[in-house]
Amino acid sequence: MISISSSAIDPEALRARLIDPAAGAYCSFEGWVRNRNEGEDVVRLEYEVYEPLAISEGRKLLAEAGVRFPHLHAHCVHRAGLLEIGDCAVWVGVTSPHRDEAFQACRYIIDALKIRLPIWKKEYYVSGDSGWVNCERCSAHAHSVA
Amino acid sequence: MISISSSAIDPEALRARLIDPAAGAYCSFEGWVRNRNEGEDVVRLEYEVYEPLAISEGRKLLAEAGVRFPHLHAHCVHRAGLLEIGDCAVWVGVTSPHRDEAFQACRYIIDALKIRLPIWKKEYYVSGDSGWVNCERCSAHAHSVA
Amino acid sequence: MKEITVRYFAMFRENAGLSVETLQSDAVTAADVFKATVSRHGSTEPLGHCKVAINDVMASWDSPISDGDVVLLFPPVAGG
Amino acid sequence: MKEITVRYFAMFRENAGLSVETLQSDAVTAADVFKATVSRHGSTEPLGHCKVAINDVMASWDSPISDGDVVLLFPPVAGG
Repeated sequence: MISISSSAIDPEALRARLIDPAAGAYCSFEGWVRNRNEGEDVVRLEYEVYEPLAISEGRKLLAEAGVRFPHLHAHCVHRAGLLEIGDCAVWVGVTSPHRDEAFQACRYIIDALKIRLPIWKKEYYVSGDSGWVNCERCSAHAHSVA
Repeated sequence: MISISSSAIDPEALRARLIDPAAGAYCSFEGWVRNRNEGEDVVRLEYEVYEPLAISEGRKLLAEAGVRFPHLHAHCVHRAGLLEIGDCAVWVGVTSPHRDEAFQACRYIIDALKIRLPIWKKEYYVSGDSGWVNCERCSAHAHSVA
Repeated sequence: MKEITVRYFAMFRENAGLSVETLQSDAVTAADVFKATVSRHGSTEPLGHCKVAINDVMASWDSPISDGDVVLLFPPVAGG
Repeated sequence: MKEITVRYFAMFRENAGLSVETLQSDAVTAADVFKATVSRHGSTEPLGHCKVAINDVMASWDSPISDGDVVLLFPPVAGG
């Protein structure tokens, strides 16, 4: 399950949806809005999301993860709109019988999500400037929340 | 910070203690008590912990992780006593500026914790049998919660 | 000539000063739409860093453009 | 002879039927304490799978044993 949320992410509620007596391992990842990026003091972030394709690409990505990691259960949520320092921008949670698969799958999903979903991030700086952040693999100045 | 708990682990409260405006990445791992292990139906688990050394070895391990991953903040909690299916047996949470370090450090801590801390696990089966579970690296029948 | 609708996102939307436009085009492929946009609205992002979708389905730059298509031009993404 | 205290954990405790005993010992190293325990209480765990602590500090099997030491014998651990 993937969703785009314009309100705060609730990790505890999301974790509860993955509870499963056959799961021995739970791994979660969260991207938090940091107060600095590339040497600049950040005051807030804005995510622009093209939701129809973010959802369909996200579903595709989770289905691919399920093929690669056959015992996986996984959810993820990405924020849209204005975020403040400390806000959770993205949450990925997975369960699996064993921990190796849980770690690998969680990492696979966040890595793929960052480069495949039509989501754009604009940083607003203390200096008053702002700028769109380029994707990690696209730019020599590649950087991101996490 | 490492602790041994004889009551239920509260992941949300533990996560809250890691909140940090300089952290861009949060990764957590939980080991849950599964209803099956090595083909046997498990009804409950018991952890025996020698707390003085579990704490001192745990602190050493977290200090080593801090050297390996310089921007890391990490906590972990391990349960002692009787646990039921679905209970959280161990929780590890870390933050770091970037996700690569967060994933690696979280994995490093849970892997080291499982083989270094003086903690023993006894499984109770539907069949009425019970048995001590050997550590992952010690036995050809190596297995664990996660 | 075909009538196509082009949607711009993030920095493309800011560069163009608009989020959507409908125009007459002789574009054969999605890459042609991208190139026409660059010359009309200006952009320094290389095509290889960008993505395209046609009628809400991810497409490749050599995908053919048909009359009535809605072409979505995506600058480099940065989720997470 | 030294007087030492030996503490058993998990399967060692169950094998021995007791969790702690104080005994006279001619053990020179921690490994000697382990071997004496195996012959007294029985255990099939190879020494290489087990760990030892002396006076609440992790030790190696060749650590020397002194009069009054508390030796903790740890069967294979399995946290998590």
